[in-house]
Amino acid sequence: MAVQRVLEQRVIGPELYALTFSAPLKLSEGGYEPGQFLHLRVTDSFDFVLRRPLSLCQVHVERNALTVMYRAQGAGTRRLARLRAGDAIDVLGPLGKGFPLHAGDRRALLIGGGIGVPPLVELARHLHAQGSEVVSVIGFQTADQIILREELKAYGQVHLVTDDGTEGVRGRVTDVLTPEQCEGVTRYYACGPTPMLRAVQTVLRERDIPGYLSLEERMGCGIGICVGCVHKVRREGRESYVKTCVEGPVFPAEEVVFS
Amino acid sequence: MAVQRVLEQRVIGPELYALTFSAPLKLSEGGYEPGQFLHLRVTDSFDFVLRRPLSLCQVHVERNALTVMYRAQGAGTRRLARLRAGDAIDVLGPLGKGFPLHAGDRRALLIGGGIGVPPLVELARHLHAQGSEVVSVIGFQTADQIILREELKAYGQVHLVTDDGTEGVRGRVTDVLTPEQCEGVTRYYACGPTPMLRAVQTVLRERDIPGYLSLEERMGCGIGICVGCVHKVRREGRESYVKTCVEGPVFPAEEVVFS
Amino acid sequence: MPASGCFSFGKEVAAFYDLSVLGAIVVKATTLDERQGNKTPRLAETAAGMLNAIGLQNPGVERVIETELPPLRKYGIPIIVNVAGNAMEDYVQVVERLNDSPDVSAIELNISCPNVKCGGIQFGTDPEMAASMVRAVKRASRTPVIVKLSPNVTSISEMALAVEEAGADAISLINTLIGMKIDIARRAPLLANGQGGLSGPAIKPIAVRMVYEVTSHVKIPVIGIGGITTGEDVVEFLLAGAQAIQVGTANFTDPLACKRIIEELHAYCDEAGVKDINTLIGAAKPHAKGRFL
Amino acid sequence: MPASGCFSFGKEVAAFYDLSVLGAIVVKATTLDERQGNKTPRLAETAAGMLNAIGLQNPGVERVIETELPPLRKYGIPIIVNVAGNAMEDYVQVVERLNDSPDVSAIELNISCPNVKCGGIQFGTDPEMAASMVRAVKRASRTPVIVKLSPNVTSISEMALAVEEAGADAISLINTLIGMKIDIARRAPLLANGQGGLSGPAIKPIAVRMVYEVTSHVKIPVIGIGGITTGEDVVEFLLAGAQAIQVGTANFTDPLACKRIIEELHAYCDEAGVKDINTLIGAAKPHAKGRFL
Ligand SMILES: Cc1cc2nc3c(=O)[nH]c(=O)nc-3n(C[C@H](O)[C@H](O)[C@H](O)COP(=O)(O)OP(=O)(O)OC[C@H]3O[C@@H](n4cnc5c(N)ncnc54)[C@H](O)[C@@H]3O)c2cc1C
Ligand SMILES: Cc1cc2nc3c(=O)[nH]c(=O)nc-3n(C[C@H](O)[C@H](O)[C@H](O)COP(=O)(O)OP(=O)(O)OC[C@H]3O[C@@H](n4cnc5c(N)ncnc54)[C@H](O)[C@@H]3O)c2cc1C
Ligand SMILES: Cc1cc2nc3c(=O)[nH]c(=O)nc-3n(C[C@H](O)[C@H](O)[C@H](O)COP(=O)(O)O)c2cc1C
Ligand SMILES: Cc1cc2nc3c(=O)[nH]c(=O)nc-3n(C[C@H](O)[C@H](O)[C@H](O)COP(=O)(O)O)c2cc1C
Ligand code: FES
Ligand code: FES
Repeated sequence: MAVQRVLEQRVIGPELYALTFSAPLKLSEGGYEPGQFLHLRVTDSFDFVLRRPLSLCQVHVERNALTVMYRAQGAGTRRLARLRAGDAIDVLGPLGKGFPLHAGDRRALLIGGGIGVPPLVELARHLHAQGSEVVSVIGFQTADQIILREELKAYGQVHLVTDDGTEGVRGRVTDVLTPEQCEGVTRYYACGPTPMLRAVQTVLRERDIPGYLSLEERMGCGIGICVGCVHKVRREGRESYVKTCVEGPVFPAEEVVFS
Repeated sequence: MAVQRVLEQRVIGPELYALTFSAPLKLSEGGYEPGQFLHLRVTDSFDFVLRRPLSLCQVHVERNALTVMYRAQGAGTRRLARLRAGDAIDVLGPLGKGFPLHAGDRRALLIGGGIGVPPLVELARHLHAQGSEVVSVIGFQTADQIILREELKAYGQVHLVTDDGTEGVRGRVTDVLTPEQCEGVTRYYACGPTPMLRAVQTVLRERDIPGYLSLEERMGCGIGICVGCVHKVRREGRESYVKTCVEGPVFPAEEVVFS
Repeated sequence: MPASGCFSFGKEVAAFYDLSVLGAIVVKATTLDERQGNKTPRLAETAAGMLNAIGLQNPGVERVIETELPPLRKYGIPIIVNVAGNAMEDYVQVVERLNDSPDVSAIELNISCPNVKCGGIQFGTDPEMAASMVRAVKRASRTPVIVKLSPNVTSISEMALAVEEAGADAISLINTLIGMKIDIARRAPLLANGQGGLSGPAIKPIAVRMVYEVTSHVKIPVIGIGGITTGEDVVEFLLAGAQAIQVGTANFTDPLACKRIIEELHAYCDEAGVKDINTLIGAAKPHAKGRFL
Repeated sequence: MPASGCFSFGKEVAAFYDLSVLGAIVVKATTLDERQGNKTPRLAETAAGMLNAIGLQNPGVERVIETELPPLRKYGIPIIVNVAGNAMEDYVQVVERLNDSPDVSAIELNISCPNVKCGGIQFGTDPEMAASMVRAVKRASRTPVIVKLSPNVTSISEMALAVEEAGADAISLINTLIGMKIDIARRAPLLANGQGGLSGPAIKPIAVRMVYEVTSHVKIPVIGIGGITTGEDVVEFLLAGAQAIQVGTANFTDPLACKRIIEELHAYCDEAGVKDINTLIGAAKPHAKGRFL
């Protein structure tokens, strides 16, 4: 953890931003996983007593910098959107457990919804590097919300879905997860709004494909001390609340209980 | 009242700043008095629910701009010190009653202590303009705190006092207010810390010179609705608390009751 | 959209905008005789809030009726007079005097001011004393009586039920919480009075909770107060069950606050497709029945 | 310089700094059996504060003793276990179990948690019930008993006097204030639990006032808690009469908070020429006598 420098803030869509800052750790030495998150202090004001969790989206080893992409939806992210190159930003992380890689995977299916797409980019890069085929299914409300399509295309096929059909297939990401499409998929990775995750879990359980879900819970500390960010999981037949900030945000799909 | 632009922020001493911003009113049309104050919102954050009152120090009619000078002593003024040219600043005012001018005054004595000196500059300019002789007595803790000496010299004689004698006379401003020095003074105007005002009031009452004191009370609204900023005055033999933000901050010295 | 006791007697704010946009005006606490109030400092800033210990400085009911209220007539909005005192008779006498004023639309009984030494606050923390006060004032008053409760109690519902039972026409929630700030340089409480009343955004969650709780127990209307700064804050109080709101501290930060908040509220309703603002009242309750004023 | 119940069981923060710099560690509320806690969302941000409704999620006293406490030994600092429950017997049983642990230096009796449905809070708002609880726990406990009081009461002094009289060794002040935030998009309380506990800088003035008030009435030591974020905040609580302090919410904003606050406190003392920090305790009182622990 340390105070970092903002290197760039870019508008990437309506209320959508890409923020790049110096990394809190030496990236050349690794130490991060795709799917982990950064816990950003919005300002040093008491207006924001809680940090904001944002997924690690891109890693720039040569510049020792990280990029997060986010939607300015509430007061904190709107304030983050005011940051400019040269400003200071207090960054904690990368934190939590990211997406585990399985060396033998032939074909990995990446499923992202809206602002859940960012963590998939770094994951796709890693999967591609280990020789897995990468297929991405990404869904957005409408065409102008589309982000990271080209970045994901660099690592494999991309299926685009929009709620209103303004671009790509009209509908939900699960509409694309047909048996044919899932043919040969050895594992899936999903990140997006809870209703999407729930639907994906159901559909791909039917197809008998193992996978991982990245959950989004309101976080306090981000390091496991406030017990605010829990989600229900089932392990060895027993349901319990576990902290998504330290045991997640990524969980094996079969563990995750949606109530 | 309106959101103004910062034109310049200058360091003028240790923790001392001069902040210049566009004026909330058309200065060419007048509408301000020396000794009035501006009520500045520090930021739009809830960290500073209360505005900060700072005296009008310099008026730049040609640029339609105002300058205040202040010491960054607490959280709010320290935050103000971070403002840079181009930043927005919410300014209310000029507010309150300033120093009344008396056309016939031959010789006016201006007495300022520390960060109480700023309002005297604009006053000196007005007095000078109406043909009154201006003599200033300004006191500071130590030499590096001295501000506005040259500015006041432009309008008349300046007596400098420092607590520690590092420059000018060693001692308090009242040490300079000898009968000889006060010879021919028709009126005095004082602004500074409360102990100074009290001492000045006592000494110059003895010398039978009428004058005005600019009081410093903690302010809430600055416009007369919170009743937080009161000071005790005696009028027609009756003591009562009056609002310094609307009836002051400048009061006739003989009215002011220090308890 | 009523404004609150942080408005003095209105004339200062009238320099900033036309007060007729307001739903009502609640003037500063009025006592029988003139009050000088507490020594200074009377104000302190805190995180997202402020402390005040004004001590009910006011010119006394006589002068309020004669000189402060009449200029407010021209705005054509209800005038609510906040009434304070020490003993029960003080309150009753003030209320009786106010009966003679044609300008008074309602009384707001301030039994919750934490800044006066003798009296006041006891009535605000003891349900039985509060009830007997309300009964006495109700008997005396020509106009409706709104009772302003103190949040410095173990059970706000108990207080609310007591004053409802005693005949209160409405309840205002909340007055300030008792707080203190210490000046570490002087090693003494910053306020001359020692403690003071905490207001501002910091207390909003407490106020919302109390409004939600009280409106689940009483049938009379509740006026929400505490830290309201934006139109969305108003929506939050309405959803919690308030039928009207008052704005205090925000007027100090921004003299235009009430006007701006009303505009923001209208903008919110337009955007969210709320045609009748009354449909928001209590809508955050599990079984929102949509009560109307 | 004790840290507070917002530290879980310490191991997470130990990744950030060596816990031996702390004056003590207060672990998260422990109940007899494992608790799952409330549904999510459990947290909400408010102006200069936050609301929480964790609902005492913890692995139960057995597992706390076996697996959570022993790793803390190596820091050589006192371990204070925060104890919660529903009925009085729950508390007593937990305390009895803790007697067997060599790691426990003191018990902090949490009779003030606003986030558990049945029980807990009654003990925190009724002086007589609080006193009987303290007596029962004192009889059962091998180690000193600190009683943590709720600020959601009409008279905090009355509560403090009741628990002192009943044998409490110290008092912690304050737990959270009950608050609520409404999600205006969903038109429902934001927290799954409805209401939650308000903490953070917003409540500091209330906490300072209660510490000042209680330390003027009781003789046992008082531990100050509420919104402490900087070394100067600690000084404020000490001047108000606290003999020690705990840091809660600030640990969430900044995992290094406790360490930084201790450093800031030392820096303050150096700068202000304070040789013995005990001379600060209660020094803001009119007749500061300089009481010492
Ligand atoms: C592990 C993780 C990774 C995330 N990655 C991204 C990302 O890469 N890009 C992105 O745009 N968003 C991401 N989010 C969601 C993002 O954290 C929220 O949008 C953001 O915190 C909202 O803050 P705000 O100031 O805009 O909203 P406010 O309403 O002001 O926030 C108030 C509080 O609620 C919390 N909160 C509000 N909405 C959410 C939400 N949807 N999820 C979690 N907490 C919330 C805030 O963190 C804050 O504590 C992620 C969330 C988690 C848990
Ligand atoms: C009419 C008037 C004119 C002033 N003109 C000047 C000026 O030209 N230059 C200058 O440097 N200072 C001036 N002051 C004092 C200045 O207002 C305070 O130094 C400033 O408000 C302190 O704010 P802070 O954020 O540094 O301190 P904080 O301690 O953070 O302030 C907390 C609260 O206390 C108030 N406060 C603290 N100290 C003072 C004080 N000494 N006087 C009044 N309120 C205080 C603040 O306004 C704020 O409400 C003037 C004060 C008044 C009343
Ligand atoms: C400076 C000041 C003066 C107040 N005077 C009164 C008063 O005279 N009568 C009263 O009932 N409440 C008074 N209050 C309380 C407010 O009306 C209101 O209940 C409280 O401040 C909470 O609202 P807010 O957070 O919007 O300020 C006063 C509050 C402040 C800050
Ligand atoms: C997330 C969270 C969990 C808490 N859990 C406990 C607890 O288990 N036991 C307890 O006595 N107090 C608990 N508290 C209260 C704190 O210990 C503390 O009294 C309160 O938060 C005020 O301090 P602060 O403003 O520094 O946070 C909790 C507070 C928070 C915010
Ligand atoms: S965010 Fe605090 S425990 Fe996970
Ligand atoms: S500052 Fe509010 S009345 Fe003067």
